[in-house]
Amino acid sequence: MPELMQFLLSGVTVGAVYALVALGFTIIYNASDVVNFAQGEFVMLGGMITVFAFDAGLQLPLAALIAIALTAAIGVALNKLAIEPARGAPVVSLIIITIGASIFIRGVTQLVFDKQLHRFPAFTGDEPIRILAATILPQSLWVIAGAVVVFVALWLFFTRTLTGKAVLATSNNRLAAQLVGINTKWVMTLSFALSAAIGALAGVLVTPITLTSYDLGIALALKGFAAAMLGGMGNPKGALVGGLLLGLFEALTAGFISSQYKDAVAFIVILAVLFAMPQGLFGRNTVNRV
Amino acid sequence: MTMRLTTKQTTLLVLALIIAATPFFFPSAFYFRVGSLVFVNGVAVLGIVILTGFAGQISLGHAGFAGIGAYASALAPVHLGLHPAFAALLGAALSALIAYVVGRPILRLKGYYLAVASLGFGILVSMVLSNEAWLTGGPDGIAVADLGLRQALGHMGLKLSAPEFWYFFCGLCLLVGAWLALNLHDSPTGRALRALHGSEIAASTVGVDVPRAKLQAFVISAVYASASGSLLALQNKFITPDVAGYMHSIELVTMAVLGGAGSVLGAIFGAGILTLLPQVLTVFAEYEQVVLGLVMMLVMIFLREGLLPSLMRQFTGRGA
Amino acid sequence: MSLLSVEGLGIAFGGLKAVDDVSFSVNPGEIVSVIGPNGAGKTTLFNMISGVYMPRSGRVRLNGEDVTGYAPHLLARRGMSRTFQNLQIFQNMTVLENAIAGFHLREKGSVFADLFGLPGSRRRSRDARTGARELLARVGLANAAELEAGSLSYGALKRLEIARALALDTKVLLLDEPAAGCNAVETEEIDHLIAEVAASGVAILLVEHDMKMVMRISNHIVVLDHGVKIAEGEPGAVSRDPNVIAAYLGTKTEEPSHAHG
Amino acid sequence: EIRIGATVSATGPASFLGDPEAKTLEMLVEEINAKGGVNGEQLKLVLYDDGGDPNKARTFATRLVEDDEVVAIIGGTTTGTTMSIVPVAEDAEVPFISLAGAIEIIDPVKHWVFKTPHTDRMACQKIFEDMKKNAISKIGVISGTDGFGASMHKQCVAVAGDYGIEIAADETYGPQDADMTPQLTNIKGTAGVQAVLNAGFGQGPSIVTRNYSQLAVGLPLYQSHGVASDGFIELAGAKAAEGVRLPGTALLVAGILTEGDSQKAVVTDYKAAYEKKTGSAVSTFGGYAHDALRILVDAIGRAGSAEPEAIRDAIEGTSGLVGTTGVVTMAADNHLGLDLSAFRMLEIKDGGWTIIE
Amino acid sequence: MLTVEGLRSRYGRIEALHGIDLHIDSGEIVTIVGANGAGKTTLLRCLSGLQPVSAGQIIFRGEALTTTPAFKRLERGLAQSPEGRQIFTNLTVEENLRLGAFLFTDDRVDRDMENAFRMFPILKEKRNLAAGGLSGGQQQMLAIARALMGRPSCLLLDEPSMGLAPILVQQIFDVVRSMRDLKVTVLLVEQNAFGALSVADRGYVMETGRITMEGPAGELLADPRVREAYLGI
Ligand SMILES: Nc1ncnc2c1ncn2[C@@H]1O[C@H](COP(=O)(O)OP(=O)(O)OP(=O)(O)O)[C@@H](O)[C@H]1O
Ligand SMILES: Nc1ncnc2c1ncn2[C@@H]1O[C@H](COP(=O)(O)OP(=O)(O)OP(=O)(O)O)[C@@H](O)[C@H]1O
Ligand SMILES: [Mg+2]
Ligand SMILES: [Mg+2]
Repeated sequence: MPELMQFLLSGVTVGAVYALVALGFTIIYNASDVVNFAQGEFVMLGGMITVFAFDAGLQLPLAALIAIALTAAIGVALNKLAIEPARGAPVVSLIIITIGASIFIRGVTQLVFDKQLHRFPAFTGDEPIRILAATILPQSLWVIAGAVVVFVALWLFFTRTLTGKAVLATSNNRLAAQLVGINTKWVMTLSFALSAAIGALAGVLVTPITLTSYDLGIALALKGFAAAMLGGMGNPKGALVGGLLLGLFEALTAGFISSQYKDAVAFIVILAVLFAMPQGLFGRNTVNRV
Repeated sequence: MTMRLTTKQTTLLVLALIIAATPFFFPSAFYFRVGSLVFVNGVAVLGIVILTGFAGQISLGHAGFAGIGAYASALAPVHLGLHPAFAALLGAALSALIAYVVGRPILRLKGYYLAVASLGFGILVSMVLSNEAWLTGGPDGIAVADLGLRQALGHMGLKLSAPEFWYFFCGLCLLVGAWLALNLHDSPTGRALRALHGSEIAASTVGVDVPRAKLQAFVISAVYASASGSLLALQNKFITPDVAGYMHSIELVTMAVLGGAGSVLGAIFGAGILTLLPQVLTVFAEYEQVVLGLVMMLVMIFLREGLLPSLMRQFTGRGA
Repeated sequence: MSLLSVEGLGIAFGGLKAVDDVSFSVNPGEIVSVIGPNGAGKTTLFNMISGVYMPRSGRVRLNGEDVTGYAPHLLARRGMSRTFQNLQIFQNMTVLENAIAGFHLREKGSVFADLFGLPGSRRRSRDARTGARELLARVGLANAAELEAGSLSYGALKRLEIARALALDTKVLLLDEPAAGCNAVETEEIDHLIAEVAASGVAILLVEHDMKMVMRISNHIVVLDHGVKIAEGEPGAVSRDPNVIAAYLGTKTEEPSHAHG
Repeated sequence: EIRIGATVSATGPASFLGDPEAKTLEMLVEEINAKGGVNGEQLKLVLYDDGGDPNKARTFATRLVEDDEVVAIIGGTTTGTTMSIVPVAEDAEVPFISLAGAIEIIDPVKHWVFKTPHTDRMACQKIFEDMKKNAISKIGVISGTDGFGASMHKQCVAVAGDYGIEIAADETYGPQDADMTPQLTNIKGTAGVQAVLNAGFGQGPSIVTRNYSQLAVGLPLYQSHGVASDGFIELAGAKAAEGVRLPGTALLVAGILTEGDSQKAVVTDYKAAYEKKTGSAVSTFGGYAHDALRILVDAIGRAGSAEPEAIRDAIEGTSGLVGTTGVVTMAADNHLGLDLSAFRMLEIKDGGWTIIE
Repeated sequence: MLTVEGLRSRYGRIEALHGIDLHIDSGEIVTIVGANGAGKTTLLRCLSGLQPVSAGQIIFRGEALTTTPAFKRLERGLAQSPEGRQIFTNLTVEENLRLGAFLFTDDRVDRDMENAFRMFPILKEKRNLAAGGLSGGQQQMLAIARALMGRPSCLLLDEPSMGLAPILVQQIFDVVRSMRDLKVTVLLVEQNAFGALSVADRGYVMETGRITMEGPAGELLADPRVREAYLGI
């Protein structure tokens, strides 16, 4: 069935986009238990800054690098100016802060840049690649590769490095983390820088496919959030698998059932999964003895 | 008699005074319109106070119930021949029923997992509202019948313009809603909700049926949201699926948290601020989003319990 | 017939048998202590009895009724309450409200009565409030009633938990290390409180590492080690049991000997 | 001073439409005032951004009539916002010129309500005419689920029969979707489909176009007037967009209009002024705002008064007014005043627009 | 080694410490006894930097520590086993211990960990399990072991014997005693006043935010007021 193959390729393409966004959530979440609703804006910034740097005549790789660095800096600023001062606030307050931040970033972007749609050329052309009677754009392969690389890097970071453990310790028990000598402020700074950089990288990779504009962040953040929860928040494996699954559900539903209700079906599947596994597919099962 | 009772009475008194007195400063009907929107949002936000402030459960899909209330008010008069007022009641009943059915499975989830599940529910509702155009008119919306109460009052000699009528009517609804929420706060049920917010396991060992209590909070808050949606639809005489949208859900939660999710007056205050802000910010429309984002961040950073409770604490040394 | 009886209770986490085939019973007015080394399975046993964990094997009977695996609130309705080793305080409420919450079963009514503030609902709230104040006085927290619960010291929270558990119309009370974090004098106060409650006909199951206290107030002692019951009997007999001394008590050099009994 | 009110969706999901509208209104009012205003009076534009929220739009409309005391309202970027402004305008008896597409806005005619864009139905008719000309009778439709796409979809389904066209495949996509290949694969796989029509605006149509070329569907692809801007070719990529047809306005092809074209002067002027002022390309939507203001100013001029009632009557009497969308002639039973001839069938060739009539 | 002068600290508007003066010499074992709510935990939190100080000074090895952030104090040699254990419940036992030595990457980390396992064999058994699953007493052992992993020169213990079986209580006091040989200074807060005063060199008695008595441990142990109020004799 060539259709099925095409649906799968589409699902993987979209899924990889979601996975990249979801992976961006993991670090900040792991450091602070906060789902950063401004993550979508990092993706948007990655795309927008690259577009404008590229249009200003820079080489694409250089433009992308600048975008990632700038976005990371913005992430750090967000932490220093908004998250760090609110330390100890309840999680809902932190959610509102990140939503506020996302509105703010959107507002500034629209002033600094514009409200138009933009894109820059795909890295390796637009000639579709044929796989078993179906096709995929080369840029999709870049996105998929990006998701896999980020996943592996994060997985190694959290399982193999002491810094990764320090990040986990910080969210698990901030007081105790300080007692063992972890500079929790620095951990937070690092986490925001990394998360923002991953977001920006996602933006750079996906813009040739999805296009970008100042208000692209909300939709991506929502889907990325859903994907991350499906997989289990905080686990890079969950983000990758959750993203890919979500993309596949959508594509298969659009292909076989109804394109109108593809998002609905995707959400129903998420609800069903959470019903059976309240922590998502790979979520950590927190043990809290009483 | 006790401290608590006075808190409740003061809250209601303050609210009633605000509703009754501010119109004296209104230079035009536009202000009545904005005021009534504050109250409409306030009603929905009270639901969030009960669900999030009392019981500690996050919902990012509550606008879905507002959508159900709004569309019930729009559709039932046309298809079932109901009077709009009964249509709104039907909407509330329907919302309660749906909340009851949906709440059971999703309230087993905690924190962000609950957030994403409720988000999914909200999206589902708004998707149905915009996809089933044959019934709902699709994304472009649908007209809503007139409530008729204003005319009825007119016949009885109380002549109000539409904005005036809606201002006072919504104000009254808000007062009733606030009264109920305040009653709940210090009642056994309210304490059970706040207890499970603190520790589910301890709540259940003192005999609180935790799933049931959560469900009660969810259903009650759904009815509030539904009522708010109905009021909006009836007042605007026109409704679009935006009422059920994700942004509206977020807005409701933001209003509650900004004002102080645990406090009835605080949350209404939050609804007021967020409803008025866009009207104030029109002077620098370009910067509206920037300012809105900044306000949200600054309030949460410097007044982390929400505007009102934090300010009260500043003045009196204790929370509201 | 005993009020609470536990028959062959067992549970495992991963490969570990945390509790294995434990049986005993508690009568009204009796204080039964469960002792044993850290990790012996005492808290786990409590968690199974009180419906927090589902036992893998065995039965829990309350007043003859099989209540194995019942949710905690169902057990509460049947007169069981407990305190926690890892404190479970309603941090978002005042001390008084924490205690009132203990009266939930007695004060609860229909949601509608509560929403509309009907007289019945108000009266029940008032009664609970009065009862709660009395209880706080009993555990020595009368002055802290209006404070936020989060601001109490550890020992005070411990006592607040006891007050909350007593608020239920308790028939069986499970206390998990009630005296942890209290000094000798405070411990003695808790002793008296427990003895008093038992004297009123409540069956008490106690986990405690303070041997002075255990020896002083227990009618019967059950000793666990590695999830298995290794000894059982009168305080005097148990404390002389060489197995118990080896596994749990050690040679006592730190305790002032004259403080015994 | 004559106060004119406007509420458009300069931000939010419809900012793609509302942003050029807002900029156009500001630019033109400035221009008109610089030239001495209307009837010797300066215009004052009170402009609000409703963010695409119908509820907000209604509040702003109330504010315009109650607080700002404007003599007329322009706006309602989307049908949803328009429909919630309508009752306010009707109640307050203030003329209202909408910038949204749906036919319901002016059909049935409402005393105080006008609009400038062609209706969605007209876009469908124009496209179907062209299909008929090319002997196409069985098509696949893919539309966005937003207001624009859904509304146009509805109209196209309604009039397809008139042109003997059968819609054999019917798919949708969300406004922010990243890949439409499953839907297009299904359309491609539907037996007998001779052409595909995409109703939508924003990034959707660009992605559809790119996916369409990726899948090598090989059938004619029709887009709607929702994508009519130069940006579309750039976003979709000139190669993928090659051969795409759509009903557009004169504005889009200002440069290649014949010298005799009645709209040439108007569109060329507007295009030049807009692009100079904002640095971005004109779009059909800015044109709608342009026409609305022109109609209003023309009416105030003819009425010789800034009384709402007089303005309304004058708007209804608009005749032969050359706008960017077409030549407008209103009547008591026609509050739009455009016909199909205002649309031009365009095709993208070699990365640029050509007129194919 | 550690000197505290006029230390005050508050929770919001309520002051919990009203000017504490105390000093500990190098290698000394000092204990603080006091009733529930006396402010012992608050004092230790001030020392380890978890709690802001509103007035007064903390001087550690000749340097002012008062405003040093908490995470830098371990670098200076100050480790705490806090009240409520505060272990990393989502991490494994081994990860908890490894993080205790967060500042170090040398080989000694492994040796220290082996020592910890020798001290508390149960931790070795559970090394790969999430620490949140441990029993109360096991968590307490982990908290103490983790503090030791930080190679402190001064160890702050907040009720280390709480929740431990008698046999382990003895062991904990043995550990405290052994600190003397390792030249580690210990500040011990205990409800088991008898045990604490038996191992300590000196002791302080705290009541509602003030030091009310101090002296050599033996003297305090013999003091009738102490015996009545804290030993229950
Ligand atoms: N949820 C769980 N997950 C994993 N292991 C568990 C869990 N609950 C208990 N255990 C294990 O079961 C054993 C018994 O634990 P329990 O808490 O019952 O001991 P305890 O007798 O109460 O000890 P303590 O005196 O230290 O409180 C321990 O080894 C513990 O690690
Ligand atoms: N987070 C807090 N907010 C407000 N007050 C607090 C807080 N924590 C402690 N207190 C108050 O500070 C005082 C000292 O408490 P602290 O915990 O230091 O006592 P403690 O001596 O350690 O008691 P315990 O032996 O019970 O642990 C007490 O009155 C307590 O109520
Ligand atoms: Mg235990
Ligand atoms: Mg303490």
